[in-house]
Parts: sequence; structure tokens; C-alpha cells
Amino acid sequence: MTDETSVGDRVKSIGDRLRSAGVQARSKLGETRSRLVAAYHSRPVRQFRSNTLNVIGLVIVLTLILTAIFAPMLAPHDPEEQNLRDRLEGPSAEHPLGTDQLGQDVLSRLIFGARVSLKIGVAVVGISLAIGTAVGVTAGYAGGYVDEGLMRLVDVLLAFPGLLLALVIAGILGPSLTNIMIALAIVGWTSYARVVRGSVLSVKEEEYVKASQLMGTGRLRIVGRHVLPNVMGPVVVLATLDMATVILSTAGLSFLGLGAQPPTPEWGTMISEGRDYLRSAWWVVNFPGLAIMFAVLGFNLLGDGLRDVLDPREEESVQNKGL
Amino acid sequence: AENTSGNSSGVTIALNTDPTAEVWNSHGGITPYWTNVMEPLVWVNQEMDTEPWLATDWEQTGETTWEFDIREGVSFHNGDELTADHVVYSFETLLEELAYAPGWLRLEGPESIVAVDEYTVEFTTTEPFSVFPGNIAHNMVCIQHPDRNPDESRVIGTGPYQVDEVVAQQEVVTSAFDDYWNDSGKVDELVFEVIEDPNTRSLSLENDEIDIGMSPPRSQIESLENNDDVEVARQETAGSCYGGFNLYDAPTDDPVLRQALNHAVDQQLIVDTILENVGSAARVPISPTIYWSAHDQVDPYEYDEDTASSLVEESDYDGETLTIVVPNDLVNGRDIAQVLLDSFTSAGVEAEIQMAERAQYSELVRDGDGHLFVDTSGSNSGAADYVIYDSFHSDGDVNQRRYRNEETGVQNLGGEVDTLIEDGLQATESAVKEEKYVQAQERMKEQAVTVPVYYDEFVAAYQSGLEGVSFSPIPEFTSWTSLEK
Amino acid sequence: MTEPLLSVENLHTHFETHDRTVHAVNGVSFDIEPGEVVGIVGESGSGKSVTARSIMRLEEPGKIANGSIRYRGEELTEATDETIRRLRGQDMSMVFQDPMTTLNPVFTVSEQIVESLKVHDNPDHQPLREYLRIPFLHDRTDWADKRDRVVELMSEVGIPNPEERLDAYPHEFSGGMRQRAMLAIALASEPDLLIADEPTTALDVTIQAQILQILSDLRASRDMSVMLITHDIGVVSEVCDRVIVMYGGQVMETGTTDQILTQPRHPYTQALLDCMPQQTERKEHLATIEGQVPDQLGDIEGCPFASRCAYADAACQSAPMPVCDCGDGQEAACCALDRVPDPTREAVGVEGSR
Amino acid sequence: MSVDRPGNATAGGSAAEADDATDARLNEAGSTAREPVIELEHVSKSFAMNDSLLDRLLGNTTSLAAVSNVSLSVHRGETLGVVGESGSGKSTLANLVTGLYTPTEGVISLDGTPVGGATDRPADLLADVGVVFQNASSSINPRMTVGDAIAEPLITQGWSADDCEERIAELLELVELSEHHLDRYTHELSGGQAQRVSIARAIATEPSVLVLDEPVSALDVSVKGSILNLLMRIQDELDLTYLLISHDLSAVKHVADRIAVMYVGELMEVGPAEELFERPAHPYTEALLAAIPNVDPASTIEDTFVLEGEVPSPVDPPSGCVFHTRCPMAEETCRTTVPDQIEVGDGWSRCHFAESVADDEEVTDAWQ
Amino acid sequence: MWKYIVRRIISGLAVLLGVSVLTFSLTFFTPGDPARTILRKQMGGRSPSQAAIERFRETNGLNDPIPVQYVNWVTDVMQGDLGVSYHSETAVTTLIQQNLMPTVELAVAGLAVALVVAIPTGVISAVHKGGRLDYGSQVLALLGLSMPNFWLGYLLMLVFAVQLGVLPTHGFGTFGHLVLPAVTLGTGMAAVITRLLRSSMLEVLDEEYIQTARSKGLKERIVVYKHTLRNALIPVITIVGLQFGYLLNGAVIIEMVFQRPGLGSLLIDAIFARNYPVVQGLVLIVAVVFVVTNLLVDITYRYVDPRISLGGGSE
Ligand SMILES: Nc1ncnc2c1ncn2[C@@H]1O[C@H](COP(=O)(O)OP(=O)(O)OP(=O)(O)O)[C@@H](O)[C@H]1O
Ligand SMILES: Nc1ncnc2c1ncn2[C@@H]1O[C@H](COP(=O)(O)OP(=O)(O)OP(=O)(O)O)[C@@H](O)[C@H]1O
Ligand SMILES: [Mg+2]
Ligand SMILES: [Mg+2]
Repeated sequence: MTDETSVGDRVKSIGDRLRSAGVQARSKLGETRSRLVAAYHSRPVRQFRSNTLNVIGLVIVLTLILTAIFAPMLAPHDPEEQNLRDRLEGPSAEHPLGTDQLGQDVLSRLIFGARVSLKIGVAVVGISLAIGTAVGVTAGYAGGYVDEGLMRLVDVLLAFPGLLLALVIAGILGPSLTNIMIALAIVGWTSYARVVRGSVLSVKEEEYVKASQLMGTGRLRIVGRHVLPNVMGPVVVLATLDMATVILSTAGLSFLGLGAQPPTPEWGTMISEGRDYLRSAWWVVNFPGLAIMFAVLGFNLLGDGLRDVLDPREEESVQNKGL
Repeated sequence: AENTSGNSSGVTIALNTDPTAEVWNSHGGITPYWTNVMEPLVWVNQEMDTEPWLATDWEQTGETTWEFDIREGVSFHNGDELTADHVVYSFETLLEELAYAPGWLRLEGPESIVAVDEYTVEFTTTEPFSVFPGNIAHNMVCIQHPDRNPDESRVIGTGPYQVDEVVAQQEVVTSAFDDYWNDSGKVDELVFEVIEDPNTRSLSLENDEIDIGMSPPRSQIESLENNDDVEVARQETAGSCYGGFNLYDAPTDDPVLRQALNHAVDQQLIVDTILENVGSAARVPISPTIYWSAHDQVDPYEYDEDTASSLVEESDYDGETLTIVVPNDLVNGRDIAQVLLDSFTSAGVEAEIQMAERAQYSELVRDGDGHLFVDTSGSNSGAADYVIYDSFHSDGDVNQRRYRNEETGVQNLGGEVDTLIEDGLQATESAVKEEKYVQAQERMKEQAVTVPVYYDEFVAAYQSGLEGVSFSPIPEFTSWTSLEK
Repeated sequence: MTEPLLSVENLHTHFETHDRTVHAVNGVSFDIEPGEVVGIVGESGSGKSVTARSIMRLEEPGKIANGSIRYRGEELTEATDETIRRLRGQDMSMVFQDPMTTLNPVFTVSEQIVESLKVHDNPDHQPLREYLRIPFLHDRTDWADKRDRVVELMSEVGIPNPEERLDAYPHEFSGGMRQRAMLAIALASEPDLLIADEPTTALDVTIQAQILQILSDLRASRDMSVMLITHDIGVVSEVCDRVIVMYGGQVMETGTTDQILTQPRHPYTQALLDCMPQQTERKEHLATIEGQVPDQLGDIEGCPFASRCAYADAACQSAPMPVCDCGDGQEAACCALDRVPDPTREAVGVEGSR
Repeated sequence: MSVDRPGNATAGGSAAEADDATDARLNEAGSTAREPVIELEHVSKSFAMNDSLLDRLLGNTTSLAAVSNVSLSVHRGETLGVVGESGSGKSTLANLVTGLYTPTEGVISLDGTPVGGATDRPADLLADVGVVFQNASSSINPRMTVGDAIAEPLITQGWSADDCEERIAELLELVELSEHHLDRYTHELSGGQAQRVSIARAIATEPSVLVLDEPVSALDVSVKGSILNLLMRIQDELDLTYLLISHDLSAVKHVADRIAVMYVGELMEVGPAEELFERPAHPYTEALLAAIPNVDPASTIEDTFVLEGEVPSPVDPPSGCVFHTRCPMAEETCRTTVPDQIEVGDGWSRCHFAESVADDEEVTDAWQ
Repeated sequence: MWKYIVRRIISGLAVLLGVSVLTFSLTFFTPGDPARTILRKQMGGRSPSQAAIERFRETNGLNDPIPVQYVNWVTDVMQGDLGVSYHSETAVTTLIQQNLMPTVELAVAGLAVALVVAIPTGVISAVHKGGRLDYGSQVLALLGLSMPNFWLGYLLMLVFAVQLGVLPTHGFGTFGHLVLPAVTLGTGMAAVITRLLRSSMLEVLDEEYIQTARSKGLKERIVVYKHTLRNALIPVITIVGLQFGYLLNGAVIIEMVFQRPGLGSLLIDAIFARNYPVVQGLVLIVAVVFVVTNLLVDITYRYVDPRISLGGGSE
């Protein structure tokens, strides 16, 4: 008997717990929702929303991301499946964007290409951003000879033909996607370092940083709490714009035969490989071209939007007038 | 680089290589490829056979000595008459200025070329070298006048056309040479223009900027053929494209797997599709334009997916990924590699592609770093022997490094094949040479040393107003004298 | 009474923001007579600058929603661009607060003054090549001639050694000098009305005194009217004939300087004057106005000061504010003047101003 | 104008010793009996103008003397106001006291102990000096909430979260803000509120000294009043010592006990506030006071004395008395000899004619 | 001013040193034997013999350790000798002489195209912020930004050479030959400059001194093109200076597509051929051009923005 009751109790208590968890979850959900709603109406979001172009940019980028994530579900064919007998066929119901010189489905390759291009973009921009920020902050905050040395290094890399570096790296390590990414990142971080250093130099002089120094706050903490958050705005914007540049650079490298390894579907390589078919089978080149354009457009518009939102000046100029 | 096609008596030929690339010092400022400004002693004819040219006759006088009779009455573009001294001068210059020349020509030191009399030259090779005449039937081994001056781009040869103007990286303008010893060119002026990009080349042909465009993009050949204003010339060449297996690293050290992969590839389909019918399906790595090719003798691996799969089953293969290495300057190499990869995959073999730029590719091959090396090979001279020697003899360039260091190699079966190749090389009689080389090729086919892909064909497109366009199996050797507008 | 030089009536200037409309100027009316110095005082955000800019028709990105601005009888709210340019070039000039940002950093001071002179000469004909000073295409003699005039103007506003300073860039000037240069630009168009928006707020007291003195000399010598915006009552008392007190985009009270300083009638004016440290013994608690300046978002009803006013009742929150005549031209916009003590008190600040 | 010209008291000789002696006397004379909290002895600070590597190698560096030879002390519970025109070195002085700058010469002591720059100071010493800057919204990280900003010094001092919370509540009450301000960002606050936050942050670690660099200059008159009220109140409640920098003379007059007048990096005059306003003992002080606009409606700008010319550059300050280029009383000695500190009343002045200036009844007379 | 230039030259030399060390170390790490690659190229694809390779290495000093090679190279460079091409034995200086100007010409023309397009577009876009013209020109700029160079090049060739027949497809020398390459190169830059100029115009339009200019009674056109544009160009100049690298990268592809002589294609060929003297010489020249461009940019700055004094500060 005791067993039974205990079992019943247990069941009941579990039920209770589940219910309360449900309630909690629901209230959490409600909270999240109201927070989302609040966020939707918050100033930055409103400002972002107020420009149609920003919203278009966001939609494009989200579309790209979703495409990349759900590529296997979206693509009608295997992107690497060849069908030489059906090569270079124009758009049809079976192949909405036609087939390429190997009879691969252009649409499917574009869809999977979004993965590759986004991966390159994110990785290159991520690495550049990390290195650039670290170097920029170090140079800007440490100043003196450290600054001088690091900046000369940046100059050296800027004066060095970036293409050569990419070629050499591709040469040393073989022209793989990873190596292209490394090469682009090695060239790419310098601009971040410059931007970050510039911002750090000005943020360093801000009174809130001085105030914090006078409280005895450690250097690292000042960098983490005060300097970084205030320099990241322009950097994030730069990063979204850079995504576009990176995608294009890959296309350029592919033209020189240093792009992604076949049969990886990568937009830049698709264009440069299809360039012989520019006239006989326009879809082979022009659709990847449009995809790149679309992505570049999306990232640039998003970057512009973020600039509007992240640039505190915009809001301050209104605020100051209200003081 | 004015639009010269309007000129009624001139023909503009767009090359895909740059005859002015940097400066060809040893030849007075331009490469002797394509231009017909300078001529060799020995010519290669349409059948890939040697033919007297500036030399009227030659003879092996000893184990290592050759005597060449120089044609009389030939004038240089500056009016001087060709003599044996000029020949000696030209060879010595070559040996001095081009690091590779001594080893290639097997000529070393000043005593190796001697003017016996005004019209006879004696060559002494460093080793017995039966193919010497064919070997010097090459554009680079041409005769020029000592007054040539690379700094002023003053090129003085004996050819049907003489150089008027050289614009670096742009063009070489030549005009017909009235005192040419043979049939003179019918066109007054030939302009060799550089357009390295194939699309630009064919676009400028359509735009009437040029009269002849070499190697248009394959994808455009069909539309060019359908274009009434344009004609397309084709010529089989000594070139072929094949993938050579790494015979010494697993899993391609297994002949069964190699055979399986040979069955997996449908050469005809490749030619029909991505090659747009340019070239023909290959059975052996040596183009049948070379008379000792075993193309007709071997019994090819038929394309058959089922056989391929079952052979893979039979083999020692257990799931490793093969690396297909392709140089990135190989025309359509990327597509061919992908088709190979797809064929292998269908047969149940995993593979990946590694594109490498040329310099890196040659390191990869020599290090045996990869499983299948896809490339073209061919000959630019009348002696095509090195095509087989370099790739398949243990001491050939491809295999030498690994052979000497590790006693292995890359594409060399070694043993009997080495001997057959050596014998073929030393043979002076065509029949003997053919026999030895064919045997070597048969051994290689049995062991599936390569996956032959296609035999190359040279294509050029030209304005339909032109007549007398014909190319040599070594296209760079083409004579332009028959050209008419 | 003859027609006033400038007459502003029921002026409304709005800004559309992400949220709502900011009613920056909300029914302002006042006149400026020829030769008169009118001070506009009020807390930050009370709409002083927007009023001034609206008069110059520089209200962008705001919009004049209602009301009229008449200059010598000419309606400015509906005037064409040409008219406005002519007025700016020949009749009205403006000097802004921060001399650090109001001069274009990339042109020499003299060039900026000459520009003003050229516009004054011919406001309707402004060829781009002439102003861009494209070599060979512009009239060099004219630029050269005008430099003499520039020297005169610069010495008039008290820039020492003007000949040597002709080719100086703004950043080579100190704050005070820049403000003088700004004055020279404004005077180049020989205005009848000079609008000075806090011309001395960014300057040191010593420099402020110099500028104010020059301003008052010029006003006397040129017989121009001056509209002087400031939040410093002291400045007003030293140079103004008449004072307009603004709050929340509206005029609270107007009167002669004397009237406003010695017998303020509006509770806001009184509170403002009380705040001055001069009114309190050293170390004593200073008087302040509780609450905050309204943000002027959305429609505003009643008296903007009602929420902070000690005398306000329910009516003040909603009723329209009547403008009461307090005699001698003094007017206050208040519906509860009867409740507000009439200061028969001593003149403010006579004693203990230092 | 009849000015008694005292003979050149201590020309040459052991000027430094004499200065020290004067300092000592003044420190006792000028204030209540309480001990000095901040002491500056012959403190100078100069900035290198061109300091690229090449310039340093070539040895052609110029320097800017932002503060030169300043000796000063501030006593417990006292408010010392520092006034002067823009660029006179007021902020530099404040930064020297807080330790943001280290002096190029001279010694700064806090509570009798000589101190270095902020990076060399022990934590408790840092906690002992609070700072309030002019523009509250720029002295608080725009990406931090009010709560985070106030908590920052506490966290640096190693306070526990609970203690922090308690202390923040206390502080909010002290500066008259409410809990709901805690989640806001500075741009969501009015200028006065932001300044309260920065005051709360400055006093969070219970310092005994507060350095206030133009704390009210950016504010409207009413808001300024409320901040000054707040400052006076917490000074009483917490027994704080203030170093108050401002060019707003009326504000300084209202709250300061003693006032120091700076000009081109040098102290011109120091004295009790009332005395200094009543009887300035330096022509520069006089000129400064004269320039304050008079609220008397009868006064006009024409009656006001206006000091001519501009502040000389600290890169190349004038010889002798730095003020001689603008001083209507300047004589040959002023051009050549640096004046000593001359005791006048409870303060001192660095004018050769200090006494006669101070004695002059009708201040403006000197300027006619 | 002179002091500034001297200082810049010193730091420029440091950069050049860094660049040359980097180039040398990279050549050390790059796989591929120059001897083999060059000889193979000279022989039209045939493999050279071991003896030939050895001889080549010997004559070109390739057997020395890299540091020794570097020191030798630097010593020669000091004497104005950049070495000779492995491939043709032409002096590298001659190659640079032949190829520098075409690239500079292309770069300048591209920049000119970019500016001619970008300045009005950027200005119009900023002046009509939020309007249809603004959206239109922004989208156009983004399209320009997102077109791969070679693709645009072929398209232009198709339209202007093949369809319309008004311009040549390739070549070098006349103005006509420059048009398409310059437009191709300029488009990407124009897009970047348009966007930059727009945002910097917007910023400047918010400045007080623009209100001052308007308050003088100046026409809007003068306010925009005189007072705003000059200030807005300042940040643009920096970017244009830094874009030099981008220009060269772009030039590589454009030179290949339009068959123009130039540093870009020369560099690519040299890298692929492992023609190290040419690579090193070119990289050095490119770096020199970079350093000089940036010096010029900074001096231009001085004229555009008088606030910047070249005497002070290091940056
Ligand atoms: N561009 C603008 N956008 C939105 N609101 C604005 C703008 N300019 C001014 N305002 C608003 O108009 C109102 C009045 O501003 P105005 O600048 O006239 O005040 P002010 O009296 O001059 O203040 P201050 O003394 O600070 O100069 C303020 O509430 C301000 O927020
Ligand atoms: N970090 C620095 N580097 C170089 N010069 C400086 C620095 N800080 C201040 N100065 C210079 O020192 C002098 C005094 O400056 P300081 O900021 O102390 O003046 P101030 O009296 O506070 O002026 P203000 O009233 O304008 O704030 C000025 O000439 C200033 O340019
Ligand atoms: Mg204002
Ligand atoms: Mg200061």
C-alpha cells in the first residue's frame, strides 16, 4: 500500500513539477515575447526599421543564412552530381537555373555555395577581426614603441601586394579553401587594426576611461569594459562590409586558379569556371554573379543599417538638443 | 596594337603565348615559336617526320659525330649569305645562353660544333644520340646572324618573314622577305599579336580585330563553326593528356585497382562533352601522331562501370581517398579532374582533387605526393622520344627523384620497361624503335600505369576570307607561307 | 507706431523624429524695432535657437508649421529661395554659439569674409566657378579688391594686425578671434538685423566682455538691430534694451531689461532670476526650479511651465495661456497673474552682483 | 592712480627658501587650524610638443609649460576654488592631484605622504580621491548603465555584490536619485541627473578628497544651483575636502572657502574667497572680476572694464610676470623680474604691486 | 614640412626593408624550384636535365643560403641594380620600366573614372538623403561594388566591342584601348568612393559651418560643392591612398583580360614561374609606390585640410 501511495505521490509531484515548469516556461515565454516586443519597439530597432534599405539588407542576409543552413533541404539536386549528357542545359522545370558544363544543377550549387561563401566570409572576417582588434587595441593602448612597431608591421603588410601573399600561401599550403581563408585573413586584419587603433586612441582620451584609471581599475579590465565596447561599433560595421569584399576576393583568386578545390560549389569559382560559357550558356556565369551581387548587397545594406544604429552620434545629436 | 585587319595585305594572328615575353636574348628578342622569322636545320613535316630545311642532308659519321650539309644560296634578312660559320655561331650562342641547352642537345664545349668547310658542319655529341637530327628539328634550335641584337629587338634570321617591329607584350610585326630561299609568303605582312585570355581572343576575332585566333575556348568552337564569317581549322598534335598513377604508394600500388579505375573512365564521353569534340579518346599516353605510338596495337580497357566496380571489390582497396593532382594551367583540367573523380566515385573509390599551380605541381609529381597526376605531354621537335623517357623511365625526370632517393619512383614500372625504353631511344631504325616502344607501352597498359584521357587537337579560328590556313602537328612549327587573303 | 523691423507672429516650428513631433517653437510672437537690442533668455531647450534659425529660414530639418515671420513687411515663411538669399546676403546676418565649429576649417578666414561680401554684392548671381575660385575662370581682381574691405572689417571687429591675419586659417585663431571673424562675416553683408545665438557662451569672461563691447559699439555705429540669445541674465542686463523670456517653445514674458530684471511678473521669470547665485548669500542653499524642462513631444496644452510652477492650478494644465499686458509694454503669458506676487521688491542684482 | 611701489623685496638671493618660508606661514595663516590634505610644492608639469623619434634624436623638442611652479595646500573640510581663463592650466592642476599626470618637477603630498601618478598609488589612496568631470555624459561610459557605472569603483576596491548593492542604494539617496535610474544609460538622463551619477560614483569609495573639474559649467542655471546645493550638502555630511576647478566665478564664489587664480600655468593670487572678491590683490584678479557681467540693469557693457589682448601661449610664456603683456600697470620690472609671493591679508599675490592693488578702494579706478 | 618628409622617408625605408625581408622569406618557404620551373618554361614544357638545373642554380647564386642571397640582393639594390630575370636575363629595372607606366596609367585612369562617377553620385545621394535619387545611386554603387572585375570586363567587351564595335577588345597604346580597362577598374572604386563620400558628406552637412555658409546667403550649390565637398573629401583621400593595393590586385585581372602590359600580369607570371629577381624587384617597386602614394596623400591632405600640420604628431 505504502508503495502505491508513494508511487501516486510521486506521480502527482512530478505532475506538479511539470505543471509548474510549464507555467514557468510559459511565463518565461511570455517574458521573452514581451522582451522581444519591447526590443522591436526600442529606439535602435525602430531606427533600423525606419530605413527600408536596412530591412532589405537584413532580409537578404537572413535568407542567405537560412539557405546555408537548410541547403540540403532546399537544393533540388546533389550539387556535385554530374550528368555530362545533360550539360549546359538552359533553365527548365528540372533545373530551374540550368546546368553547368558538367551537367551539375546550377541552383543546387548556388544553394550549397551559400554555405561555402558564408563560411569563407565568416571565417576570414572573424579571424581578421580577432587579430586586427587584438593588434589595434595593443598598439593603441600601449602606445610608444609597441605602437610604432605594430603599425610599421601593418604598413609592411599593406605595402606588400596582397595577391602575392595569397599566391604564396596557396603555393605553400596548396590552394584549398582553408588556405585561401588564411591568406585573406593575413591580408585582411590590417585594416581592422588601423580602425581599432584609431578608435582606441580617441576612446583612451575619453573621460570615462580616465575616471576608471583613477579608480585603480586594471588595464585589462579597462580594455575589456570600456575600450572594447566603444570601439566595436565601427568595427562591426566594417566587418559586415568586409564580408562582401571577401566573397569578391575569392572570386578573383578563383580566376587565377587559386580558389576552392573542385568540386566544391563556391560562387567565385563558379563564375570564373563558367566564364568560357558567358555567351553560349549565360546561366552558368550570370546566376552565380547575381548571387554574389545579392550577398554583397545584403551585407552592405546591413552594414549601413548597423552603422545607423551603432553610431551613437545620431542619437546623441538628438539628445543633446533636448538637454 | 592598332586594328590591323583592315589592312588588305596584312594578316593578324593572335597567339595565346607571348613571343616577346620579357626578352628572348638568345634569339634577338623574340621566341622563334610561331613567327617564321628564323629557321632550323631540320624541319618536321605533317607526318611528324624530319625533312631537310636549312640543312640539305646529314649523316652519322661516327658513334657520336654527325655531319650536316648546309643549304647554299640562303640569305639572311640583312643580305648576308648563310654559311657553316653562322650555324656554328647559332649553336654556340644557344649553348652559352640557355642553361638547359647542353644537356638537351647533348652538345658541350666549343669543339662539339665545328665548321668543316663553308657548307659543312660537324657535331660531336657527348654520348651516342641516335635521335640528334630529330632533336634539333625544333624552333629553339634555329640559325641566326651574329648581328642580331636583343637590346634593339633586332632579329636576323633566314625565314620567309622578317621582323619590322616588336612591341613588348603586345605584338611582333613581320613582313615578307623577298629573298627567301624557298616559296615566299603570299601575305605582305604578318602581325603576331598576344592575347593570352581565350575569351578575349575569340571576342576580338568576332570584332574583326584579328584574322586568326589560336585555341579559342572549347565551348565556343561550335558557335564559331556555325558562324559564316569564321572558319575553324583543326590539327591533331603530338600532345596527349593522361593521368599517371603513383605506382609506389597505397592504394594505387595495386594493379587491380588501377585497372578498375581504367575501366571506370569513359574517354569518349569526356571528348564528346567537356572537350566539345576537340581531340579524340586516348588508349595510350602517346599520341598516335607519333609514329611509334601503340594506339593501334593495344587492346584498351573498355569503359564498363560493372567491371570497374567488381575489380575494385577484388582489389586491396579499402576506402582510402585518392588524391588527383592537376596543374591549374591545364586547359579544362579542372573539369577533366572532376569527371575522373566522379567516375572513380561511381566505381566505389573515394577521391579528392588538388589543383596546384605549375611549379608546385612539378614538385608534387616528383615527390610522388598524390595518387594520380593529370597532365598533358607532347613534343615540340621531330624527336618525340623524351615523351616516353621523361615520364616512364626510372631515370626520367618525373621518376628520377624518388627513384634515386628511395629506389622507387612514381610512374616507372622499371625493369623490363626501362630496358625497352633505353633500347628504343638508342635505336636508329624506325622499325626497331617502334617495336621497342610499343612493347614498353603494352607492358604499361597491362599494369595500368596511366589513365589515358585524350589525344590533343589544335584548333584555330580564322576569318573566312583567309586561304591556306594549315597547321603542323607541332603547331608552333607552322609555316605561314601558304597563307593567302 | 511704425512697422517693426521684424515681426514674428504665432510661430510654430516642428521636428519630426522617430517618436513623435517635437514642438520646438510653439506659438512665439514678438517684434524687433529698428536699432533695438533684444535679448532672448531661457533655459536650454526652450526653443531660442530654433526661433532664431526659423527667422533666418535655416530651420531644417524642422518645419515651420504655422505662423508668420515678416521682415520689413515681407513674409518670410512663404518667400522664395531668391528672396531668402537676398535677405541673408543683405539684411539679416547670424552669429552662432560655438566659434570652434562655425567657421569652415578648410578656407582662410579672409576667403570666408570675402564670400560674404560677394553675396552681398549680388545675391542672385553666384557662379560656381567664381566661388570655387577655379584658376583662370574667376575674377581675380575682384577677390583682390575685396581683401581691402576685409582688412577694414577685421579691424572693425577688433582683430589685431588684420593684414597679417588675412591668410590665416580658423584653427590658427583663438576662440575669441574666431568669434570676431564670425562677426566680420556677419557684418560683411551690412545687415540691419544681427541675430547672435549665444555668441559668448563658449568664451572666457574676459573675452566675452571684449565681444560684447564690440557688439554694442557696432550696434551704435551701424544702427542695426540685434537679437541676442543667451542664458546669462548678466549679459542681457549689460547690452539689451528689451528681453524676451522663453520657455518650452513659448514666450513667457517680454519687457524692457529694466522691467524684467526688477519687476518680473511671470512666475517663470521670477524663478529664473531667483536661481542666480548672486541672489543668495555665500554658502547658502541656492534656489532652484523643481522638475525638468518638458520634452515638447506631441501636442502641448496649457502652460508649459505649469508642472513646475508654484502658483499653477488645474486650469494652467489645459487652458490656453492669455497674454497679459502688465503695463509699459511688459507682457506675460500667464493665466494666474493675479496669484503671482507683483514684485515691488528691490531691483535684482544691484547689490551683491559680485 | 597712486600706487605705492614697495621696493623689490627679495630680488635674487635665496628665493626658494624665502618661498618655503612664505608657504609655511601661509598654510597656517590662510585657513582654519585643520591639517592640510593636499599639498603641492613647486609643482610643474610640461608637455613635450614634438616627440617623434627623429625630433628626439635631433634634440629639437619644444615643451609646453601647462603648470609651472605651483605651491598650494588644501585643508581638511575646505573648498579650494581654482579659477582662470581657458588654457590657464586648471585641469592640468586637477589631473596632477588625481594622479592622471605625474609632475615634471615638485612634490605632491596627500595627507602628508608624497604620492606619484595614479598607477603608482596604492588602492586605498586611489579610493581616497574622487573625481568629477565637467561633462557627466562623457565621463560615464555610454554603454554602461548607471548602476554599473556607480558599482565600478566598488568592484575595483573588491566589494562584494551585496555590499555594493547596499552602498549603491545609499549613494542614490545621497545624490537624490531613485532606484529606477539604475538601469538607464547616460544618454537617457538629463544633464543634471548625469552629473549626480558621476558624483555618486566619485564618492562611492568614501574618499576624503573630491577633485571637481568644472562640475557645473555645462549646466543650466537652475540645474547648476541644485548640483551646487548637493555638493555643499555632501561636503557637510561626509566631511569632504574639495578642489573645485571652474571658470564660472559666481559658482566658485558661492561655494569656495579659498580661491586660487591661475594664469598661463602660474598661480597669480590665493586668498579667502570673500576677501579675494572684495579686495583683489592682483591686477589679473581684478580684471577677471570686472569682466563678470553685472546683473544690475543699469549697468552697460560700456562701463565695464575690458581686458585687452589674449592669453599668451604657454609654449613661450612671457618673461618676468606672465601677466605683464596685458597688465595696464606693467612697468619695466614686471618685464624682467618674476614677482614673489606677497602676503596680502589672509592670502598672497604674485604682483610686484600687490599691496597697492589690494588697498585700492575703488577697484575699477585702476583701470580708468 | 621638410622635416616631415625626411621623417616619412625614414619610416618608408623601414617599411621597404620589412617588405623585402618578407618577400625573401616567402620565397624561401614557397615550394617549387625556380631552376626547374624557369628551364621548363624556356624549353616549352620539356623537363630540364639535372645538369642544366645545377648550372642554372650555380649561375644565379641559388645555392647560397637565403640570408647570403638577401645580403647580396640588398647590396645590389643599393647600387640601383635589381638583378636580372632568371627567365630572359633582362634587367629587372628594364622590365619595371616597361611595365610600370602602363599600370600607373591604368590606375590613374581608373581613379579618374571612379572620381568622375563617384563625386556627383555621392554628392547627389547625400544631398537627397532618403529620396529616390539617393536609393537609386546607393543601389547602383552596391551593384558596382559587387561585380567581379573579370565578369564586368567581359560584359563591357561584349557590349562595346562586339555588339557596338566602338572600342577594341584588347591591347595597349591609344586612348581607346584604355577606356574599357579603366571603366572596369574604376567601377569598383567608384562604388567604394560613392559610399564613403555619401556618408562623409552627410556628416559634413550636419556641421555648424554649413549653416554659417547658408546664413551668408550662399546658393545651395555653392554650399554643397564648395563648403561641404572639400571637407567631405578628406576621409575619402585617405581611403583612396590605401586603396592602392586594391588597385594593383584589380589591375592583375584587368591586365590579363584586356591583354595590357603591366606590373600586375608581370608579377603573376613571375610568381608562377618562380622568377624571384623579378618578384623581389616588383614587390619592392610596388612598396615604393605605396609609400610614395601615401606620402603624397598626406601632403595633399595638408592642402585640403590646413588643420593638419605635417610638423607635429606621428600619425
Ligand atoms: N534637429 C532637431 N531634431 C529634433 N529636435 C530638435 C532639433 N533641433 C532642436 N530640437 C528640439 O527643439 C527644442 C528647442 O531647441 P533649441 O535648440 O531651440 O533650444 P535652445 O533654447 O537654443 O537651447 P540651448 O540653450 O541649449 O541652445 C529642443 O527640445 C530640441 O530637442
Ligand atoms: N595632454 C596634454 N598634452 C599637451 N598639452 C596639454 C595637455 N593637457 C593640457 N595641455 C595644454 O596645457 C595648457 C593648460 O591646459 P588645461 O587643460 O589645464 O587648461 P584649463 O585651464 O583647464 O582650460 P579650460 O578652461 O579650457 O579647461 C593648455 O595650453 C593645453 O593646451
Ligand atoms: Mg541654442
Ligand atoms: Mg579644463
